[in-house]
Amino acid sequence: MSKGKEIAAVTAAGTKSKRRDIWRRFRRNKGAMLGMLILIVLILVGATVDFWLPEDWIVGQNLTEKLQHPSAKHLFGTDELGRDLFWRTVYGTRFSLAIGFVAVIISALIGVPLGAVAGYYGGKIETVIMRITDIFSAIPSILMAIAIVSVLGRTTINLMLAVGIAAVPQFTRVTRASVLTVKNEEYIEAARALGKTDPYIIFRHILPNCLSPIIVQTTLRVAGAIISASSLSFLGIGIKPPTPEWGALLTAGKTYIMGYSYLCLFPGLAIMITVLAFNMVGDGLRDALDPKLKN
Amino acid sequence: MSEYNMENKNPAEAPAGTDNILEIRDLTVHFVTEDETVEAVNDISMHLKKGEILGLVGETGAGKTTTALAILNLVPNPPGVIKSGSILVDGKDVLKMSVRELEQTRGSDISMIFQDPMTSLNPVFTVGDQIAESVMLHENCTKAQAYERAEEMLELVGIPRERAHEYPHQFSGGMKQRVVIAIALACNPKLLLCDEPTTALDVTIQAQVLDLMLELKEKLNTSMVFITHDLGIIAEICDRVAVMYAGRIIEEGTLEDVFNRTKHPYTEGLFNSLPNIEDRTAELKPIPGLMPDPTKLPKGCAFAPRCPYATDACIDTPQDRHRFSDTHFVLCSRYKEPGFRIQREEIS
Amino acid sequence: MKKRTIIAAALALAMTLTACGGAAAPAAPAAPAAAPSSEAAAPASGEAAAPAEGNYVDHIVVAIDTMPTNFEPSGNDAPVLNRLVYDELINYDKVKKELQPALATAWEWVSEDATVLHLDLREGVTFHNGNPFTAEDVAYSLDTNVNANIANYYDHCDIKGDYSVDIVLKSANADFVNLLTNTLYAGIKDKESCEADADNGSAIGTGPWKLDLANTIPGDTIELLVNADYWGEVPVTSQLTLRYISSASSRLLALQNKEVHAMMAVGETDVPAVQADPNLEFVSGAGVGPAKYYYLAFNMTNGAAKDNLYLRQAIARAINNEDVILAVGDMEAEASDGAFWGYDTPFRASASDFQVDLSYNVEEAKALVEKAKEEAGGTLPELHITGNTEKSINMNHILIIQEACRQIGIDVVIDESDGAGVNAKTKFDAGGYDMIQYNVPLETWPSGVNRMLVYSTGSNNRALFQSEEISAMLEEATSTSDDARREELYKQVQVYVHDNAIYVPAYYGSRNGAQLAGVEGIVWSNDGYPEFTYARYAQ
Amino acid sequence: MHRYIIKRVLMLIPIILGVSFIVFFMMDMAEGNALDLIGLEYSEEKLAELYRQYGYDRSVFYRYFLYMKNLLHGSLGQSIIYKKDVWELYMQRLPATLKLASASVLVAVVLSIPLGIKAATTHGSLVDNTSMVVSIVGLSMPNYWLGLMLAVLFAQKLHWLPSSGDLNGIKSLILPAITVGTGLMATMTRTTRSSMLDVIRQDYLRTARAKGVPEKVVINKHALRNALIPIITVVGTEMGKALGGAVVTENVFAWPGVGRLIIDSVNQRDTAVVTGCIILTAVLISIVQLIVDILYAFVDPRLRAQYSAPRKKKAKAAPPAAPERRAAA
Repeated sequence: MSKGKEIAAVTAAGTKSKRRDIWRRFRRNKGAMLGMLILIVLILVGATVDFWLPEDWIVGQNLTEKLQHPSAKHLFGTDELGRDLFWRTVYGTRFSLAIGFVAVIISALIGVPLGAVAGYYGGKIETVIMRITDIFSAIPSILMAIAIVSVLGRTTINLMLAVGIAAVPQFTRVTRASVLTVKNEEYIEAARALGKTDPYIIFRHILPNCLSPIIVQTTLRVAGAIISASSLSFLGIGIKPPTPEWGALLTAGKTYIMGYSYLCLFPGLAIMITVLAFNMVGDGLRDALDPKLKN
Repeated sequence: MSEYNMENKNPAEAPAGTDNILEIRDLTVHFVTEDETVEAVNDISMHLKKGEILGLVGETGAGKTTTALAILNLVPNPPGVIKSGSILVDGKDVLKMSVRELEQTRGSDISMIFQDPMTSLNPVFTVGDQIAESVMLHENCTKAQAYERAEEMLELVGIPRERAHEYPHQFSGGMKQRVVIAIALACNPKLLLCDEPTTALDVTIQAQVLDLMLELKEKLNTSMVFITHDLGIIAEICDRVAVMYAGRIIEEGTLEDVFNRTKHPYTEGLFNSLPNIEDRTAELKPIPGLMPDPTKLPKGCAFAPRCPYATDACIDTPQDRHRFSDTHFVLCSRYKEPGFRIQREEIS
Repeated sequence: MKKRTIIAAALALAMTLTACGGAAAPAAPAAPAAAPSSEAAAPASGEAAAPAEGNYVDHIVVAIDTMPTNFEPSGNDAPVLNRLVYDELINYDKVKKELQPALATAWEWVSEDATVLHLDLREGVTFHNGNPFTAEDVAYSLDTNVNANIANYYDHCDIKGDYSVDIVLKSANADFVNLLTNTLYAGIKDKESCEADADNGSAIGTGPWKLDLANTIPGDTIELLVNADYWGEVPVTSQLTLRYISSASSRLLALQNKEVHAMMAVGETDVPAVQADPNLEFVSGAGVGPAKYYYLAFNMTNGAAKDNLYLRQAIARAINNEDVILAVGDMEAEASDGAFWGYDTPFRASASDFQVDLSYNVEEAKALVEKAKEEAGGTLPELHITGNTEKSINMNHILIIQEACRQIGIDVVIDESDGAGVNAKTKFDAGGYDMIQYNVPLETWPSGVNRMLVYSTGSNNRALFQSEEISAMLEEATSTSDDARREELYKQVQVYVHDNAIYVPAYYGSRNGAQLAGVEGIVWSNDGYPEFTYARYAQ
Repeated sequence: MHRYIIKRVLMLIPIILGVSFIVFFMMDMAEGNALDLIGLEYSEEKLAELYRQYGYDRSVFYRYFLYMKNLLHGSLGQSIIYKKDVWELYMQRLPATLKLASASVLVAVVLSIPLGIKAATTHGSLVDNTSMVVSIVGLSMPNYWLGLMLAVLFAQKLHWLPSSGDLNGIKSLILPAITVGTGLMATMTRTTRSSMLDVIRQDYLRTARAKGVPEKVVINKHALRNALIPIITVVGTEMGKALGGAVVTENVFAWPGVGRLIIDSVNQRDTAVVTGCIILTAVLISIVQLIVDILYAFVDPRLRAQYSAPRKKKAKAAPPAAPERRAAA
């Protein structure tokens, strides 16, 4: 929210109506609104699930009820240790969302300043930063993440780091590109003429004005991060059991896919719906923030 | 199809003469989107004789370009919808043509020169190809012949023929507009629609391009609709003038009619807002206010809110057409009152 | 259950017999017959069998669960492949549980103790490249053998003639004859080709199948062509493909879809589906060959429970082995009775030998936890457990351990790892965990893997257990030829390991496979290394 | 143009150096090493000898030095696990990866570009909306999950297609190609559509129509040619990604490609294989990128002009980035 205030400070009058405009355009996009609704529900569930879901429902094993197909008692069926897949999937929301958000925050925190500096200063600094970015993006991101997790060990936070770091180049590129478009605007010249320091100009004037692509990128990247994290889990490099992260659920279910494909179906659907929601919101945001792009 | 039409239509006004290259009757074009309708062109009628140049004047958004596009039946749809009317070009209604006929008519019978030469040319094809394409489409000839013709056209508009192999980005703005003109004239069109062809150009280039167009028009005996908001250009080249405001033609007449015997308050406003070279101390008198929102046009005169002569009735009731001569009419209800005059003096 | 599968295996064997027209012995030629005659018999039987039995498909494809990466018989971790390409000196028949002559036709200890072993070698055997097999190749193969089980004992060979050799050991090992049978590391390779081609020379063996290196993709697909000059019975199938498919469900999918003719290791929960499918045949290896033993071990070098005997015992008593078996879904698994020893390995201790009762009892476990708390001075530490969690069977075992510990109030954190990670932790970084879940294929002779579990420098010593006393006992047990003394020593070690809850064994796993109905000749075994040599499929 | 290509090839050098450095050190920091893994049952003397041979008795810098020395001599080193030259290993896996990559890109291009064009030209129609919904769903599906579900349906239930491996020619290719292709198709449809939507509003199309150019030609010649740059960018990027080995898909379908080799080698800590394969992948991706850049020049004369003027700022030569993106997986 404070960033929002900064925009207001910089982009003279009419910001409020501009924001209302954005909201109006966003609201008109049915897909985006649906996505947002799903996200709100998911975030609410993810944020509160710790308080109302008894631990026993999630990790409590009941071997007499193992591998039961979906029924009224167990909506999504039970897994090989007799744990209810529905509640595990619900609880998994927390981890999957957290991984998505934290990973993206990590990549934004590293990538955006790097991109801003590269775009603002240009010259040698830019060359160095962009070459390093090139090198990092020459390594396929999933392999990058695998390597990072192998090095740092398999903890949730390392998984977030791995997924986050692998996505840094994208943020650097996007930020640099949009900084390049605003850096020669007159109000930047004016700020420079007023003797403002470079960091001040970058953070107060430039970044707030290229937020749109970064916000869009962030939303879409969360979706990407959730998929990446679950792919890592799928390859066996994911999160610590018995944590019911969706990718981990899916991986566990993969073993039983022949006879019990529901074990794969539901966590997969959960991932898909969440990612879909993020993608729809991302698309909606892009169209709303940058109406040129639509029609 | 408003009430006004029924009452005020004057069938004699646009005689279906054979010497009319263009005849527009009751044309209405709206842009319809989900939550609003832009009334871009509202029930206009006009005609153009062979060899004539009609100037179409008005502010941005008055509906000039839409009218021109409608003549080509090129109003983007959606959102554009031609609600009613007919457009006869050389006796054939373009609005009723099949796709095939339309494609044959466009570029050969009717051509158009667009406002911004910078964006009117396809950046990925050579200018020669772009001119030749038009020739290929409308004339029965080989590729080589078409290209030859394209080179000739380039020379005609004053560009060395060798440059036919170059791409648009290698040309300056004025040169590009010459290319656009070459494309438009490549197949000797009967009717040329010029949509502010010089607006985007430097003043010196403007003059060159205008001269070129006039010269070519003479050479090829083309009729022209010349859209501009520059009254100076109108005075220089046009035979007749139509003034548009909010999608309606509010005054139409010969050049003398409109310039020297101005009748409509809006036209008067346009002249008043020009600087006067003879009297540099004279104050510029811009028209107060802005064009009305085209999605919410009033029932009556759209100009009334800005009009110094307007009465309450002007706002509520549709305008009346008032005819001063065979060639000159205005759309203004105040002329119903005998003795109503606007301030601008007649220059004889 | 076990009985039934043995019968099945016997049946399979009988079928093999009929297939080769009774001319030669089943899995490997048993008769230490004179070389020329055997050479004459083998091709003859092959030719006689094929037309008689008629229509077997030329090409068999098998889905395997371990990745064959390289072609060095002593260092590639791929017994499945080795069994096809190489011959051992002596063959161990898993089904009959007896030693049979292979490249060596006869063997005997020629020294007082078990330090010099004399071998008579089979004559007339050629390698896939046509080179003759001689004592030079035996010496070379043993000299270059990288496996600790051989290299730690083997000193050198005294070549007595082309087909006669004495193997001299550094220290006595009564089990050495058994070690020479191991398909994991005792294959014989061609000296000449190895010296000529450092990369692929060791891909040349004397076995019934030749590697088709041109079409082989290491780590994915191994292509084999039948060795028509094989000294034993020549398989009727002419081409064999091993495909590495890591996930059990994908292997089954490939089998159901008839992309492969047989698969190793059916996923635990897929067993009923396979059994119900009329097109498929479920085959268990139970009873054939040594079983894998699944266990929990405490880190005795630097783990949090190393000094707290009660804590270890409490955890041991909290785990219900039946639960573990249920959770991993291994239907033919056999729960452990506490002894850490192969179930068909001699010198096995039994429940009556143990001094302490560590059987499943939650109440007792809770009482032990209280004692453990006292010992620890109030609170118990959080315990970290690791293991190769990439395999769900391990993961589920770990989850049961975690849950069992939770029941008695001990928090357990799972540190996921993979094969490489676990190896690094146990062998080279010494620890970084308090508990480890793992498994070990316990052999039928005691001086191999069994000993490595508690021997101080043993490769399988995941408990990182260091005791000079125990190591000395093991050394003595290995070198002595006195069986009574061996039994006494080995039992003492087992009792010590059990009573101190160093290793908490859970169950002997069963290994299985599945094949299309009509596939014959595969010897399925419990060590996870079925023999595909004579696999065939009637059209 | 030649100078440009030479410059691009030279730019590979820092990338190779950087990639090798990062990957090598990362692999080294991972728990365990390949020798420990294969050497579990090895005798201590043999293991010590191997440690010496591969430089594991010395620091990682020494090993990196050895590796780079080999690299300078044109060798990518020797795999510890496979006991084989890395180049040879890579070349054994490359055909499968190439096959999968080109099949999926081809399928995606053939289907998605016409669909994207149709969606853009009938903006707001049923076709447009449906294609957008389908492609956003396609974009949101984790592809390993899609692969699993396809395998269950087409191999297990229907027995139509093989579920794994690359032994049955074109049939083996279908499921993996669909799995990889679905995501690509979604991305490409969206890119084509939005790029066409941008172009479709351009004045020069109006010029073309005013010339009497038939609508089909206007779209397929005048508009498409201008919309191609972002489409080519995406095709290039996705082709590059696919060449790096569709790691996850290759795993699901036991496809003998480079991606699976790399991931297996990561698990086995086979540093030389991982480093070598990633270097080769980076080189391959750079080559694809170069081809894409050269294609730009063919498609757009404005960019052609920039390539031939090597002194111009590089930033300008960088073509407009594709507006679409995909999840990293």
